[in-house]
Amino acid sequence: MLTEFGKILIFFILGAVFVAGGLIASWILRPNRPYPEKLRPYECGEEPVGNAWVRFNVRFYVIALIFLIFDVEVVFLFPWALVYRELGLFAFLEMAVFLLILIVGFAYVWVKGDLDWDKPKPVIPQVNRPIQSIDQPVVKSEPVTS
Amino acid sequence: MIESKVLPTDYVTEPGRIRTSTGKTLKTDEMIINMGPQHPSTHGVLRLEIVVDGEIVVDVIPHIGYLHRCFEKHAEHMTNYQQVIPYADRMDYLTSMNNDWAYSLAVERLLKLEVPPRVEYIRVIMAELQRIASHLIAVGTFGIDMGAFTPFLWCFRDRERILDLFEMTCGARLLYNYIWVGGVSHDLPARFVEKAKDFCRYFKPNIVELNNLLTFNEIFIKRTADVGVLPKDVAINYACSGPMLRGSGVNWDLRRDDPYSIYNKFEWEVQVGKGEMGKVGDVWDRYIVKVREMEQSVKIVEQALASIPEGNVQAAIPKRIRPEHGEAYVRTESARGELGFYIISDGSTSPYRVKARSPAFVNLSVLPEIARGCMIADLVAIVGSTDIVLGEVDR
Amino acid sequence: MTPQEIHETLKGKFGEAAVEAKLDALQPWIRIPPNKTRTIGAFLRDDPSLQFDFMMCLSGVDYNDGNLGVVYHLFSMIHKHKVVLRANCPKDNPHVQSVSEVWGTANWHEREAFDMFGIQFDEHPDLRRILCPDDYPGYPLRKDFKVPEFYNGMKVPY
Amino acid sequence: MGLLDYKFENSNVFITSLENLLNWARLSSLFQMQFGLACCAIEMMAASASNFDIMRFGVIPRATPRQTDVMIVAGTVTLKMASRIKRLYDQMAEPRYVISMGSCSNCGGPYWEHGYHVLKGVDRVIPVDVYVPGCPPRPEALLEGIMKLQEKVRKESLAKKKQTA
Repeated sequence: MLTEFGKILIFFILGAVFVAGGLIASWILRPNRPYPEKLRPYECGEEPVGNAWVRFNVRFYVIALIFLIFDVEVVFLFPWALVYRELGLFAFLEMAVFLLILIVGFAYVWVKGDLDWDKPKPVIPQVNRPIQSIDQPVVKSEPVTS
Repeated sequence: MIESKVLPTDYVTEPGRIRTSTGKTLKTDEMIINMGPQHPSTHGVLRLEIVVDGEIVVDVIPHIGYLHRCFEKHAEHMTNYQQVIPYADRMDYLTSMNNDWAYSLAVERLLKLEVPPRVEYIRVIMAELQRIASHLIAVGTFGIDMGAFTPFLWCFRDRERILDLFEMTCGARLLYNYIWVGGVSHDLPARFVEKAKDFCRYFKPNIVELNNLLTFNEIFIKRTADVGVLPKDVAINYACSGPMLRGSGVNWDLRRDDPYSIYNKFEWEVQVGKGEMGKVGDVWDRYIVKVREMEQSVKIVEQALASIPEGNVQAAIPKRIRPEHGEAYVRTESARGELGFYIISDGSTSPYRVKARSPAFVNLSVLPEIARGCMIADLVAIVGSTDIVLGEVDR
Repeated sequence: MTPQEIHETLKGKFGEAAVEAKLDALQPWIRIPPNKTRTIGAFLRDDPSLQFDFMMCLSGVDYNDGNLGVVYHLFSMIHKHKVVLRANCPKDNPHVQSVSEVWGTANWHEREAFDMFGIQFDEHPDLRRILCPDDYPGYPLRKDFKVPEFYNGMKVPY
Repeated sequence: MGLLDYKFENSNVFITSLENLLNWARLSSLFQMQFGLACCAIEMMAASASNFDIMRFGVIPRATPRQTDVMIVAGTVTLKMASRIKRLYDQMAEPRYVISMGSCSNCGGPYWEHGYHVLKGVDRVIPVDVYVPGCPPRPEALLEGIMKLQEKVRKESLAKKKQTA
């Protein structure tokens, strides 16, 4: 007699076998002729410059943390939604308080500016020239806009 | 806004700091990315060494020379002035008619030679058709740079019609060797004028169709407006020319302002960027100047076809051209801008020195100025809008 | 302004010896000393009556009589007149003052002249070879240039 | 039922050999490395545009050498570019093929005599399978070059290559 969890176990086993089988079959069949030039990282045909272990900007880690918090929040919502009809108004208020706290956190993060990403900061070039320009009188080109 | 530098700048963690090829050492969180010779969006073998801070381009160092085919050395070794023309063809392989014309004009200036009127008309027709074909490629590949594949197919479909016209007259699709010193290699075939008129009638609505598809597309405008702004006086200081200069609002076109041949006989207007979608001189302006120039070129071709005279197509020149001692610099308006030839002759039949001033080489030299502080995706748009052809940049 | 008047103003500003001209040629040119090109260029660009703000072309030339030359073709967008300047320098020690501060386009043109002829441009921001690879032997466009037999293990001549 | 008893009129997908199957799969999906050098690249673009559609043959441009099977060297190979082409060829995955398009990459083309910076033929740097003549070759010539390559791939064998003397 197969319990519910037995079915899940078979599901996992089949998944693992399917994936491992594919990988092993291709590992056996495909030609494999590595040599140093082929394994060098591809950089548009050029000699690779610098190493890939560059220290990333902090904003990537901050965004990851923010995502983690709101992802966990959503995980709590799923079981709540299933049993919401039986529990009635009490569950609704309970969850409202929970969401409210997180929205305050979200507002804090928004105001602090951790969410706005990298905006281009174009630098408009200028020519250092006492007098110039083609048909108007001496006009400096527009000031550098942010 | 998160300051991109958490640590003080002189606090070095890694042992070896990377240096760019111009010797500048990088700050700790900057990276060098090679938009190298093999890259879908560099329109040929151009290598851009980009110093990047996150997504923002801090500095661009172009490396060219991957297609340096020694044009000037070949020109000095040719035993006859006519033999340089196939090499001038291959210099800017998208506008070979304009290249041949510029070179022939320079040699004719040295010889103080007048060409018969029919040749002038044929040359204008061929050069303007070639300008349309070159702009079609520029617009088509610029569409691919922005991610739109359909304009590429449409533009190449229209361009094939022009190539059929060229193939009818000179037998070749891309590099023609048709405009010689002193005239053209042979006369137009019988039904060329009629077929060219058909093309003009066929092509006009296509430009409107292209505009509806790409030019006023919301995504396209958001990707190209206010990007890579080139102010007027920087464009002049860097001697940019063609759609690059006109896109920055300078009303300057060699066909009208430094006149050569018979352009003054036709009426057409010079298209100038007016900053409709963003600042004057941004990528969208350079793009729209190219599209509107195609309409003007169709207008010129129609007027030239209507009033083409009869006559022979070869001026009376000796077999071996021998201009007297002297030098001349002549410039013409090719599709990318001011294409000039500076020829020094020492009285023999082979040129002493030929310097080709190619517009793409000069327009590309302004790239580090206008690409500072933009995003990497914008850099693709800026390189696409400068419309460079590497055969001409590297000569 | 005709080349004759331009020559007069230059003579007035920089003295007789510095500036001699050949005005009867097809395109008249003015010879300037190689170590004063930037000062003359800045004057030509910023003088209200001249305003040569557009440098059409800068080309290196090997005159094959022992000296190299740099030819400047300048144009004024405002007054619509042209001038041709020449600066000669000896072949064994070719030094010319760089004009890349005056005209931005001169930066790459000078790098190309250095690459092809070996003309050293003083005060140039970064004088590297632009067309040939950095370790390419010799300066290709000189008249006495010998094509190398091998380069990086690849046979060059056919 | 005697299925294997000469029932099929001609060979079909059931009784084909593994080699034919593999070769057929490889030749009908030759991914091309997307890079062009000079004028031949414009003819290659015209070949991949709507009039001469190269994608009918399964030749799809891919940006990185890791996912490509055929490298079409379209244009003049200069000495500065030669080392890069060698590196790109090395970084391609086996089995890989090279089509040398245009007389410049075949033998130096019009630059054979005075080209001090031109490599006289890409086969001095990488092995070439198919040469497409022309300067620039017409798109139809490139299509024929691809068909020639497909015939070559069709005849490949998985057995150990006999060591030619």
